[in-house]
Amino acid sequence: MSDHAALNVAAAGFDAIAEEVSGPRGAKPRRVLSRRNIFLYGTLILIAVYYLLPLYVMFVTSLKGMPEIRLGNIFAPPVEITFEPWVKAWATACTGLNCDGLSRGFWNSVRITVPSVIVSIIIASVNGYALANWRFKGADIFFIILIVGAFIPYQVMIYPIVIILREMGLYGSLWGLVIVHSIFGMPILTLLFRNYFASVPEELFKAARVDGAGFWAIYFKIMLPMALPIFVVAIILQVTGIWNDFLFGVIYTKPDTYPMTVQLNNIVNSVQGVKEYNVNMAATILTGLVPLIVYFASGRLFVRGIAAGAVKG
Amino acid sequence: TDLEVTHWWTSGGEAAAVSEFAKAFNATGNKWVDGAIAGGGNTARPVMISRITGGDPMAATQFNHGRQAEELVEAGLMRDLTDLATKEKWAEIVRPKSLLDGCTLDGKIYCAPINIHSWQWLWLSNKAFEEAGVPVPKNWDEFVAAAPALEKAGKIPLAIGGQPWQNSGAFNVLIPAIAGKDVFLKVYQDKDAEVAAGPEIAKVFKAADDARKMAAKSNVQDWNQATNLVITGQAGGQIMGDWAQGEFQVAGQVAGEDYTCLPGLGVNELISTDGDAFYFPKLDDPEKTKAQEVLASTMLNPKTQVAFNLKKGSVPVRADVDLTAANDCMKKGLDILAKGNVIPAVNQLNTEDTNNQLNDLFVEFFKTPSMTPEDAQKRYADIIAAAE
Amino acid sequence: MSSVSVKDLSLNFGHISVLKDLNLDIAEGEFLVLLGPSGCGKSTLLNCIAGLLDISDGQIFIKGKNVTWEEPKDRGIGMVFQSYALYPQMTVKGNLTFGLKNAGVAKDEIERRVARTADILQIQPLLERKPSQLSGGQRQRVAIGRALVRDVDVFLFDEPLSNLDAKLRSELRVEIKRLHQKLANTMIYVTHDQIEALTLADRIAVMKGGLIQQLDTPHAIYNHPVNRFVAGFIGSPGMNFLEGQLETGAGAVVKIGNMPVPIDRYVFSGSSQQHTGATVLGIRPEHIAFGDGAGAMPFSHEVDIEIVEPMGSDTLVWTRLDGQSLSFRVEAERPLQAGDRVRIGFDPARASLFDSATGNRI
Amino acid sequence: MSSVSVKDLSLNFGHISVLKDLNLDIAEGEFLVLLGPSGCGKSTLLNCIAGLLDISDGQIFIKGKNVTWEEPKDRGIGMVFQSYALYPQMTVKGNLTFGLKNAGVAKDEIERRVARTADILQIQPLLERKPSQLSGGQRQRVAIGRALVRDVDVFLFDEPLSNLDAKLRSELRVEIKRLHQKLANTMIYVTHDQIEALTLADRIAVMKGGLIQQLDTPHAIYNHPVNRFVAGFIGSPGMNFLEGQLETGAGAVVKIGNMPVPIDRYVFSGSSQQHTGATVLGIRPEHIAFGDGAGAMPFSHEVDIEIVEPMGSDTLVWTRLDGQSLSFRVEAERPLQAGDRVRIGFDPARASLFDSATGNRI
Amino acid sequence: MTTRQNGRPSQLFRNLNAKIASIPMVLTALVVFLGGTAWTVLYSFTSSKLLPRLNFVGLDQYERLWAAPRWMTAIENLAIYGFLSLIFSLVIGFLLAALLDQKIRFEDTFRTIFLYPFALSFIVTGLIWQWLLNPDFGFQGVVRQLGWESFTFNPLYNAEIVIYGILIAGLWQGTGLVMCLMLAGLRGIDEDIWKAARVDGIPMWKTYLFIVIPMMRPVFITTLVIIASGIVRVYDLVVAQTSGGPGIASEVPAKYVYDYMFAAQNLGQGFAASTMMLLTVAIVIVPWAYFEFGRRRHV
Ligand SMILES: Nc1ncnc2c1ncn2[C@@H]1O[C@H](COP(=O)(O)OP(=O)(O)OP(=O)(O)O)[C@@H](O)[C@H]1O
Ligand SMILES: Nc1ncnc2c1ncn2[C@@H]1O[C@H](COP(=O)(O)OP(=O)(O)OP(=O)(O)O)[C@@H](O)[C@H]1O
Ligand SMILES: [Mg+2]
Ligand SMILES: [Mg+2]
Repeated sequence: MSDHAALNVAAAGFDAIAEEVSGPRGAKPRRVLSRRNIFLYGTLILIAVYYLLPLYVMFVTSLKGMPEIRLGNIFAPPVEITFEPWVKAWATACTGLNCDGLSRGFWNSVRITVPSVIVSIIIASVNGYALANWRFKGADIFFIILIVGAFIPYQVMIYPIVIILREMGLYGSLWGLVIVHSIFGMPILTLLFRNYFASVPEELFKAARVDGAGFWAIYFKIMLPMALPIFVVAIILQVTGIWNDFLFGVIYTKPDTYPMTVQLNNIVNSVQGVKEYNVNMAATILTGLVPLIVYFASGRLFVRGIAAGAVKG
Repeated sequence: TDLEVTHWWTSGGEAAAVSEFAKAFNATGNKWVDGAIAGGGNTARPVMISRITGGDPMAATQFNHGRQAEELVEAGLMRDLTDLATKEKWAEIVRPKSLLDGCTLDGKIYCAPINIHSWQWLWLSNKAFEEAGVPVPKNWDEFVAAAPALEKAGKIPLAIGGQPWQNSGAFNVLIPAIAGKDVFLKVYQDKDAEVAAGPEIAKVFKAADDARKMAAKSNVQDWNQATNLVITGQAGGQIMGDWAQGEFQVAGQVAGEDYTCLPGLGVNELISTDGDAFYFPKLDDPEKTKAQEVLASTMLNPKTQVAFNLKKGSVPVRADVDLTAANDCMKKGLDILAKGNVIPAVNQLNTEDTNNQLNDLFVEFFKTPSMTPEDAQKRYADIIAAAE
Repeated sequence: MSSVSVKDLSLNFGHISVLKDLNLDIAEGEFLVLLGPSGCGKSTLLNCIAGLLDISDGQIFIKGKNVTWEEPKDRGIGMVFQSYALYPQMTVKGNLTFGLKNAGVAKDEIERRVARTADILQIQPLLERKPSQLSGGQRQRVAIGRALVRDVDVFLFDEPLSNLDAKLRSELRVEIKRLHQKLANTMIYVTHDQIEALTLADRIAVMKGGLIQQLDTPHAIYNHPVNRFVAGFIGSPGMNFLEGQLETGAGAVVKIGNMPVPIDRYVFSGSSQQHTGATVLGIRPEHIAFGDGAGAMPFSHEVDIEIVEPMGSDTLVWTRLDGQSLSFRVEAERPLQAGDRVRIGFDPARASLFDSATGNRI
Repeated sequence: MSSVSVKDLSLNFGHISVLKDLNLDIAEGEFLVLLGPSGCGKSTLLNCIAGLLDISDGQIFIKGKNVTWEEPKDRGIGMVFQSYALYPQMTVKGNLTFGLKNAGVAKDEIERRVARTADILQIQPLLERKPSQLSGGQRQRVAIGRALVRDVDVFLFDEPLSNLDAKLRSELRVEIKRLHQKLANTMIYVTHDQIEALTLADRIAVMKGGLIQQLDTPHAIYNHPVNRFVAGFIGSPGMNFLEGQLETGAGAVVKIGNMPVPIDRYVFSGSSQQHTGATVLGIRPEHIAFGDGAGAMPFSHEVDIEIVEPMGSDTLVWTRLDGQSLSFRVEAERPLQAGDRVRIGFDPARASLFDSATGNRI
Repeated sequence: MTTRQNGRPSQLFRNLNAKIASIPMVLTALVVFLGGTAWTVLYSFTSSKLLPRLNFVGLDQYERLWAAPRWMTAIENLAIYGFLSLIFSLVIGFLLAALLDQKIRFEDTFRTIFLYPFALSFIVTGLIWQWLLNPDFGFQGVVRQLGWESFTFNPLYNAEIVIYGILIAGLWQGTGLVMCLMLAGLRGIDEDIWKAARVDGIPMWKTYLFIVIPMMRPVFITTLVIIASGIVRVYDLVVAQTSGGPGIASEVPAKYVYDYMFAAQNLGQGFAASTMMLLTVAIVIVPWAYFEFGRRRHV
């Protein structure tokens, strides 16, 4: 070290020594109960309570007997826990002559949801990929129509779709329903995938083309393996969306194949005397369980995927 | 053979009645696949229509007969039951004749009427009046007069569910009761807007105004929840069709003892002949087509008719059955029917479109205290004027 | 036969014309650098040659074959991208073999080529790694390997070094040069770094606004830029430009302020008679003499030093001449300080003169 | 009194210790450059000084005041960020005044300061534009303006030029230097570009792995690097390193292969006697003589030219000595070609010797 | 143009695979969305009842539509609900995101709590809130049980405020997603901007308000599209919670469409109503979509 520098250090050292005794040192102290923290966590906890309250009430109610519900407070925990409403909701609640609760609908829902999710995501991801990377002439027009289509109330489309499916001879089959779900999932999913693939460096795509990969090879070998986050988002959105669907489920299926939501509707709306709130709540929770589990299990991936795909307009 | 039958009968009494059909049909060696859709006709009908037009029809489906299924029949989607009807002589056994007329288009029969329903009933809770310390009313006016006492006792004088059809239904019951059969026919059959705007109907609106005041506190949606209020004595009465009787029955109540029924609101003892009917969409499968016939004839079978209608609270469509098991109220109805004091059903006179407009109007009227009867009447007359 | 040849190439994006009637011939084994500022169309031109962009007009020949409408894979090219563009989910080996597998090359042939490529680039130990496990320089090497393994005649490089830090950049630059000497393939190399261009190129095409401004050897471009843009773009520290008046006649001079710079030894590109009036004199910092040698120069003057920039190996000194900023280079050891007054001079024969209005060399 | 003083500063991110017991004193008006490879903790140190990161241990003084726990705005600093970090939806003027308005500075005072700042940086014509309407260089100037307008004593720059192209970078470098001469504020400047460091700094702190390796003037760092890391990091083209054996005794030599390089004129930092064995000899390319002068050097040898890299102003030539790569610089005009055999030589007094094991200077 | 004859292949077959792969999208866009819409518009000029029939009646259906008090109520409700739900979702969603962005502990937990309602369908949401807002068992009942007899919070049975009751449920369900989008947006903001603002001494709220929010424009737009498309289609929630009641106080356009198409068996009227909805959407969306997706190209 040169002398010049050494001198500087020495001189500065003297100044500092005096201050060192009194002045603050090290990390700025952070009180756990600072005003900021109290405000921050207080607010968060309050809001969290608000968001959790309905779930709590549903759960508590589903464990009570009807007399307790009629007399008691909806927020009070059950005095006497009974699982009967759950059993009834799952296995014995009646709609018309069918008294097997939601149980049958569960597997129907699975049978509907799985192929619908798969097909709709495949279609949308290929669309998004074609739009983002292969921009052929006029592609954007179709995309705009698709986006505007996201605003069309489903009900309006029931008739045209009935006609289209009838003409295709698919009405009433599982594949008809899969197509319907693919159609209505297409706008948002395509938007997600398109944005995501547009954010993949274009050079990668070019490199693959120079390497002689065609449309499908690039899709399967290059794009798909990189699109995991956005696939997670798409799967979550579709699983919940399709699982929760009532309208198409009821119109495009038969009693044997009614999804859970239709049976939920039947249980909740088949009022026999008084409303059995406890059974309704149990049925509601049971129906919502799959999407809820999906969310609780993959919330973190969802946020990451959203960040990757949705935000870039 | 399995036949899928769709309907929207999911309340306690209704479900019990349907099971009679199913039992009878299953006894023929076929199988009834129940396709109940809860939430009432408005939820179920789009499903039925979509499936029929979509080319994946069920084997049989409930419709209110009348004009609801007309276009489906015209489009050739429904099965012609004329052969069966001739063979089983429906024309002779079904009464009143208007029921079969509702199923007939161009001389062909397309549906099987299964019951006679009438709307014009006031159901009263004896317990409620007892607790309020007033005698059980004998007619509408007494009922209105008793309302303050009921209210004082902490009861809802009149229970009406929030669904639109219940509100317009109550009004349509008030018309023949307050203004008489002629006015009713002028308005709904002849679509006479002048009468609709006239003083007779104004009186009906006055009564409806009373009704909505009495019903101000009823916070339920479904008709059977409203009925339940009467059954439990929380409400004084309810204007509802005879199907309400099924609920009283399921609750183990006895007519005359626990509850009182006043046909025609105790003023004009008239009843309408609404009814339910089953339609049979055309199917490709010949097995099923054959089974459809079995189902139709099962439904009209005398034994099934009795069993079904007793549970449903309605009147059988055939006169040649034994109804000794019928209760007090049903007997009253049968009496009136025998006397011929019948009026056509509103459903048969109006298109669903008009009915729906009436629903909109009356649900608004009943739930909007600030809407004057005069305003409502003006809109009422407009709807009648525009109706086909 | 030229290896790559571009005829009257035009390319528009919508209404924006990015390349305009461009012509370019590249000889077999030549190392051509496309140099120019950002947005001038270098990448676009490269992409046209590679077949990654559909051209609007013109033709492209590779090895004499018209490939204007061929697919990229059928053009016999290999390409290396700025961001490496390695397939992130494949191993290095997967990256190298992806194209070969697509082309249906036999298995043992693939192995052979991978081995040879890995050997040339010394990436054998990396073959099983994923790109994310590689350093920047290693990634770049793999990217080159991916082009190499395809066994093609023409290599296209799109700013392959610009994502690397200075140290690595200069190392890899040497490696690319070695590679070219070894393979003797045709290489087209895009950069906006003039040092890369000068060190690597056999010829440089300087581009601006979709046009080739000058296509020549590095030496010619450095010493005889055809216009002020090329002159300013090439060379770091940059050429000094002094505004002045050209006065021809007996003893032609450029007057910088009121200082006459005699230019009788300057070689005009056309005839000097054609030019008079506003002229820019360009002189590179290293062509300005200082101290003892300065007085001997045809032009010399005393100036005040404003800023001294030691750059390690040598020092750049900033001063003013007639109020116009001027820099010159001295050895690192000279003890100079801001405020010193020194004499500088230069030989106008080494300068370039440009027309003030058009910027063209005169 | 020192302007900025950092005492025993430590900073951990969780369990990762990024800065370790760091000490630094910066004099009033000094231009200090923090130089080091990516990830060495330069930005972290700067952020600690600015108060943007909570330190784990130690103290920070600015103008003698202990500011360890102060908010950034109260430290009397201005900061310029690599990505400019301009507020994109505000005009340039808005960007300049937003902080002042918040601090409640009077209106006419704001106007005065904006006018002065705009004047210094020559951005008056840009005041009403949005950042998106500015070029990179203009944005950078505005970013500097935002720090300037705060009227502070200490400026912190975090790689302010690294997003710009080479041309602009060298221009703005000069501007920053001018600015410092004009304002005479204390400036702390982070970069990983050694040219910037050498040209701008009064003193350079070379960092690596959260530690300051050497803190000294550019000249000292360039010519007397304390270890091999510093030696290699500074200088472009980089220093040549030749592995050899130090043999002391009568006429100390470093044996490169079997070539003895006499180092009797080399000034050891400690005593030469302490060292024998594996040693690295570092010599900068510009300190290698070539041709006529080479023979006169204490060490000289004949070598084959491998690669010639013309860089415009001069040319870099690559060769090998004892199989080890070696580069040297010659003037641009020398007509050299790969394959030529030439004699080179150097004066070991200008070389640096490092211990092979520790890398430290001996 | 000699080169044109030089074997430029037909444009139709370039990128053929891409075009083939896009067939589902093209069919959906053209046949379902465009075709379905055109079909709907066409039949809105007819007097179709249960089945679509081409007996044209001109603008009759529209005249009737705009004379219908229920339609007007529905429009008004949608306007109130749409406006408030847009504002509140954005504000609440952003505030939640901003809170979560403060480097807090348990961020994952809080985020999951705010997001989970989004997993539930509107039907379920409607049912829960119907129950919570039930005057006898719900909030009102509970508060009254605690002794405050005159407490009234009865939105679902009060025609004046019923739409706010629906809004509460809608916000509960939807803000989580908005929060997620906003959080992603916030995380995308250059860290240096925050530092610059801190050095400038700008308080946190001002930084958010004047610097960060304007920078998040694209996120807000994406969010807006998602919320808005949900609002226009709101149906299930209303049906589950109030069935449009009390009276017709909580009717919405989508329900009007549905009821007229299926319950009233007046397809023409339903189609006219949906055409009006589409028209409104198109006026707002098409120019935006064109601007946002049509012109900009990613390089
Ligand atoms: N897809 C595109 N659509 C419209 N304009 C484009 C597109 N791609 C490039 N351009 C424009 O074409 C011009 C040339 O772009 P190009 O990428 O070739 O520049 P470049 O010389 O490679 O620049 P850089 O050094 O920054 O890579 C630019 O002005 C750019 O804006
Ligand atoms: N928030 C953080 N959490 C954990 N580690 C961090 C964080 N910020 C920086 N680091 C680590 O601290 C080290 C120093 O980072 P710093 O940003 O100071 O490097 P730098 O010298 O500025 O590098 P560059 O030249 O790339 O900007 C790096 O290893 C980095 O990974
Ligand atoms: Mg480029
Ligand atoms: Mg940094």
